[in-house]
Amino acid sequence: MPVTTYVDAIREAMIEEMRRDPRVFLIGEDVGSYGGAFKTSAGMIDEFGPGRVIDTPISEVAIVGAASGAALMGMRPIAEMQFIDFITCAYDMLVNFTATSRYRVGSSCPIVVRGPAGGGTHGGPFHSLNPEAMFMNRPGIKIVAPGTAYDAKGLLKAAIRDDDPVLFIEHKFLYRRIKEDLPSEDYVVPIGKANVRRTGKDITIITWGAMIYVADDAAADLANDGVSAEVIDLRSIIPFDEEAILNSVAKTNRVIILHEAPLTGGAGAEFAARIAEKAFDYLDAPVKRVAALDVPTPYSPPLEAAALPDKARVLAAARELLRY
Amino acid sequence: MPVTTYVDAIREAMIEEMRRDPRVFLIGEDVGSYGGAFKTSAGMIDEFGPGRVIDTPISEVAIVGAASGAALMGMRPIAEMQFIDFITCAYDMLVNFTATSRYRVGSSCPIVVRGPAGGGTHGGPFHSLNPEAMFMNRPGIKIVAPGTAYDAKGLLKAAIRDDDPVLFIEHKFLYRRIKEDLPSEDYVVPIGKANVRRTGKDITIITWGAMIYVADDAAADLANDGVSAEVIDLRSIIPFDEEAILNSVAKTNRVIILHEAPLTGGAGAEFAARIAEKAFDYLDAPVKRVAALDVPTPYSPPLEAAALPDKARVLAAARELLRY
Amino acid sequence: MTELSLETHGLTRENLLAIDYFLRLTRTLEERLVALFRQAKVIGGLYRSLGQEGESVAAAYALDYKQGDVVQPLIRNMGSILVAGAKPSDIIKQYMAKADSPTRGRELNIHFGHPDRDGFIGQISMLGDMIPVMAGITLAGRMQKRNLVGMAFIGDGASSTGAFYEGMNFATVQRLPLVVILENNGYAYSTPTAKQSAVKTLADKAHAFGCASEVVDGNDVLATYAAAKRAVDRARAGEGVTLIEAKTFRIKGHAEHDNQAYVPSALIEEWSAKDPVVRFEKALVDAGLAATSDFDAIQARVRSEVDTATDEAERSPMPRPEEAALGLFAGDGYWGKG
Amino acid sequence: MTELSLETHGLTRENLLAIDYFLRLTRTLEERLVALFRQAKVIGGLYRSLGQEGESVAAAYALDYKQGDVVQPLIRNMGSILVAGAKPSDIIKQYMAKADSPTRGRELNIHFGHPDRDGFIGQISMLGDMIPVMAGITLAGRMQKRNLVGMAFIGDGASSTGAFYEGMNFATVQRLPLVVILENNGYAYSTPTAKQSAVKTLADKAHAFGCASEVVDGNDVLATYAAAKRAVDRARAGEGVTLIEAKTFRIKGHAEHDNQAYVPSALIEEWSAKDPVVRFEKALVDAGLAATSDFDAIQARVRSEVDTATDEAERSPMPRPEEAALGLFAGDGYWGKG
Ligand SMILES: Cc1ncc(C[n+]2csc(CCOP(=O)(O)OP(=O)(O)O)c2C)c(N)n1
Ligand SMILES: Cc1ncc(C[n+]2csc(CCOP(=O)(O)OP(=O)(O)O)c2C)c(N)n1
Ligand SMILES: [Mg+2]
Ligand SMILES: [Mg+2]
Repeated sequence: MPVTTYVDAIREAMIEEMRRDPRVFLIGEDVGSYGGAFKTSAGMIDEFGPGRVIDTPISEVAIVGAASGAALMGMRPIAEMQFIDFITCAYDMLVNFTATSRYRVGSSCPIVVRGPAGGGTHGGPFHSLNPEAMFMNRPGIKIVAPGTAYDAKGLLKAAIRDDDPVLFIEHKFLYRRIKEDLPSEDYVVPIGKANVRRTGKDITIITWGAMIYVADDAAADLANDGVSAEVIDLRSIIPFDEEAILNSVAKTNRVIILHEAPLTGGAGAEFAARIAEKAFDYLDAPVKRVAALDVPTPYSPPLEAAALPDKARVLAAARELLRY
Repeated sequence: MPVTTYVDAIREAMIEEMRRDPRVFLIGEDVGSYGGAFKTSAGMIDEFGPGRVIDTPISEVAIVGAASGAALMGMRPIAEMQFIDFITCAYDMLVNFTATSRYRVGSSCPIVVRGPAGGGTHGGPFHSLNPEAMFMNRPGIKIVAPGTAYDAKGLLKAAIRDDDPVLFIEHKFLYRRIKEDLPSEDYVVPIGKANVRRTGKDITIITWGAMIYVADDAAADLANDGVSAEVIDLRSIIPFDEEAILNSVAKTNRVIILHEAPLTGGAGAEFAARIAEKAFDYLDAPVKRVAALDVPTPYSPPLEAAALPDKARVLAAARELLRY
Repeated sequence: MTELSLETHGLTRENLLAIDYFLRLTRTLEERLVALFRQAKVIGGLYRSLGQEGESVAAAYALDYKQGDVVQPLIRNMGSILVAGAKPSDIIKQYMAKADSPTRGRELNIHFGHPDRDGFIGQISMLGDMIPVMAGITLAGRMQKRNLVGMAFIGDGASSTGAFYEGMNFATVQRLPLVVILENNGYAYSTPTAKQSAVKTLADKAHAFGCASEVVDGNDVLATYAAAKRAVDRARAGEGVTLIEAKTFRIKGHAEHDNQAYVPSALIEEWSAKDPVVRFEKALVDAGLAATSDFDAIQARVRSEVDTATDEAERSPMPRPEEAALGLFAGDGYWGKG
Repeated sequence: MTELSLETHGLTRENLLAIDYFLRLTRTLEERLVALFRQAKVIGGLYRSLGQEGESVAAAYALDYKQGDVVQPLIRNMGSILVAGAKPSDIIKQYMAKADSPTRGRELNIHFGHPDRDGFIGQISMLGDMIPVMAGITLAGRMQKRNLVGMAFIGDGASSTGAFYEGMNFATVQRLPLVVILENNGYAYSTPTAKQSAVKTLADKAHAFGCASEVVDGNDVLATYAAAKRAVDRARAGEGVTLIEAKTFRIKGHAEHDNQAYVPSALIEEWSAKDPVVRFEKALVDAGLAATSDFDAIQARVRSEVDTATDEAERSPMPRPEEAALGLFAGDGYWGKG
């Protein structure tokens, strides 16, 4: 089993799916001979040619729109955003056309939109976005956000094979920092299933994306204090694994939701609201969210670090809940 | 005191502000001699001329972008979306450029984006949007959603005078259905302040926009059953009146959040999450949300009615909480 | 106005009468919808194509639906999807929001159709968005080696959108088999074309992409057909995108509720005199290709078809409320497989 | 390549040496930033304008900042904001993300500047978006009767965006005083212009708007100045928008991390030989308008200014973490009043 980085896991998923299924193709800016701004598609044009690895003009509406049109015709397009921030430029197309196609007119529109997201790389306000919440209230698009190489590969395959549109959120901070032994055989990670990274009984930390490592670290610290924390990697945001969330809260009775996007209106609000409704009787303490400040991600490292959530804030929240 | 419709309240607010302040102008599609698709700006071009009531091409990015550029230069633009659904086409401009201008570079960018929102008029998937949640996780834009003619006028004036960008969500179902006696003198309704429409002690219904009338009706029915419901019209979504919410929950110990947008990822999730964190000790029952189904708004009246929340669902939720 | 050409561009008498049938079907069906609208049986708005039926029908007639060609109408191009095979009963059911309408009551008017199964695809309301989508449809056709051609309609107003621009640019640079009919009908809602764009001729927008272009009298059925056919042939031959500006006029307001007080009545009179159906039929008669009795027979057929369709639609039930929650994702099987 | 014109378009010797100063300042400052980047003192990416300094400086020199004119650079137009009055120390502080940089560490590189206070406005990353914003800035100028002119830079790649199109169309139909410099430097990241657009000449995009247009050799400083000046004069006279395509070349990769293996080295050699600074100075010398010693003096001044600016920037503190929460809305007063 070779050691695979998170970014290569994504590349391998695309390559294997394109080999398996002639309907799959990649479309985006600089994805061809350049192999993508992060080299996610390095070498793919050599194997599949410019007809299936399509370099486009700087036109996100055209990328998402053309992918959607092709999907209606039975293709399985993967549309790359050079940074996921630029999906805002095709927001209309994705939420209005693509996401509603099945519900409105019964037409399956299975595209995958993927691209580098997240902060911690001093990318500044326009290269650090965590986009999930922007799409949660516009029904019809699934949203996944893997934190491991294993999940990145398995979820991307699941997304490509899914009959509905999927927003695949890659965390660029993890691209080359995460390396794992991956199975050599084909596998998928089902969309909508959480992964319990660490079992515990005193408190639950629900998170996803790059924050799973912050949760791990916090859980390790808590363990040193004799507190047993459960860490749930949600992996899928829409649909999300409500059962896994509620089961864990029923067990630990205390819960922190941790995400990298700003607090207000973040995806964590939905999970907190579900818990407050459906696990009310199990709660021994308030539902806590740890998230970024309600600001665009600032560029300067001390500001960025202050804006994004970190272990210290998770620990502080945990201790508050445990004292409760 | 003349009786004023909700739509005329909006028109009057614009006219009075344009008389008061030469920096204020209106820009949008068909706002000029046609007076707007809903006649919201009827007659304004006659008073202010085409230099201050500007008809544009069908170009939402240009409308929001030009308004933003003018705002940076000290103007106070009001940008009309013919339907608020079309703000999705300028989503990038609004969340990336306009909303972040102050935080990123210290430049005040005070535009008002306004337009008809909401369902109940058989407008189908693209003319029924409740857009608030789409913007809540992208910091820098205030969001208001008046449900009365008084608030429509007072909040629009406050929005125009505000030094930051404001998304002003008008409910088109109310345009001509709501008529009120309005004060003849100038007034503003402060952004960020809720209005307690009805005081009660057994249960709180938090809502806004057209749903305030559904809440009123439900509260009246509950009163017949001897239940005293408090109805809070939030009016402002960002910033929102957390104090009013928490005070009410502290008093009633039971809370329903009612909104017209789909449930998942809706603005109600944020309010539920705040309550679950900050009013935990006061809650005698789960936090309930009543909202639209997680689907695009369907066109056919029976489907639309089933998708949108109504009094029956509010009452069912209330009774469930009261039995708790 | 030049006289209608008698050159029929390879169309047989049968073809010409078929075109006349679609023209009359369009007009009659719209008139029926107006009647239903006045009876409050049409839910939502009604948008007429009176005076523009010519270009909708003629352009769409240049496609080969057996070959898999796809037409994408806007609101005023009902005629084009009738040519592609849409059933009048389906259209009425859509307007009436019935349970057995193609979209089962979820979508309005002619927002329906699957490009592969039906040969046409309904628009979404966000103007301009269908151009990139049609680029993708034709891209898929090429990948699938189906040699199909796509035709998209777009209004003078909608041609101001960024989506139109991005889609045209992408399609042109990819040499996709796409024909775009830019309908210049003088107005976008209340906004005259001169406030929409400072170009003299909207066809000049083609220069921004480097695609082929043509200007045609959209009220001249045969000229419009010929221009569309040339463009379709070019597209099918791998020569890429053509932008055709069809000059026409919106005789009715933006929608039934709009009395179009902003349109000078002289303009309406001028263009009413150029009615494309009247002109087309006169040309056929003058050329000895058809007689009034042919049109009477067509009209009788059209009326009876529209009557039957109306009856069917009126009898259809409204959707059951329980269905509102279904069919968002594939998982619940609401739309069947695929 | 034609020889540089000796016609100086009304520029005095003083003006010409000022232009040379800005050219050398741009290049030297960028070289300093490369050094700081290698020392890991620049946070984030570094994007060079080597070989393109000519058009940035010359075009921006055609504006009148006292009149309130506003220039809007993209990443490769640092030269333009230096002309408008940006301080080298501010630029270095921006790159180093310092507390006393103009954006107090919130924004990167040349994303700063207030159109009214500074005469320039930094872009946001979403390409194309600044064109509608500049339309609004010039619209406000007109409303305020200030007779100011706006100048926006846009890349060949960015000219594929819908935002560019909507902004240009709106500005043209409104006859706004806007000059747009479309820098065709051969590539958008790795994508050559031919994959970006099928037009022969990007200036042809003007035909989609009906605005004036011109093509200029962007490596010819005086020709670029002249074209820009003509456009600025037209704009100031109320004659509306001009789109100027400046043909140039990106000598370095997209950013420091890009070795641009995709660019044929012959192209780099060809264009390196057309270095705009070398050509400009040679022309001045040939015309007897300046001597090498003038340039040496300018270079000495530039170096010392860049040294001083670097020292100042290096001494500046990083922002305090507590500030991250501040300044989103006016209410907290973080940015002072207004
Ligand atoms: C992006 C977008 N903005 C605004 C609208 C509202 N709208 C619907 S139709 C219309 C006018 C369309 O004019 P045109 O494209 O010329 O088509 P016509 O109605 O003349 O056939 C407008 C502004 C819309 N549908 N989409
Ligand atoms: C809307 C958008 N999409 C993608 C990007 C990512 N991106 C940054 S620079 C660049 C290439 C720009 O090329 P061009 O406009 O020609 O400018 P140049 O770099 O050549 O100066 C791309 C694709 C972006 N910034 N904005
Ligand atoms: Mg029109
Ligand atoms: Mg370039």
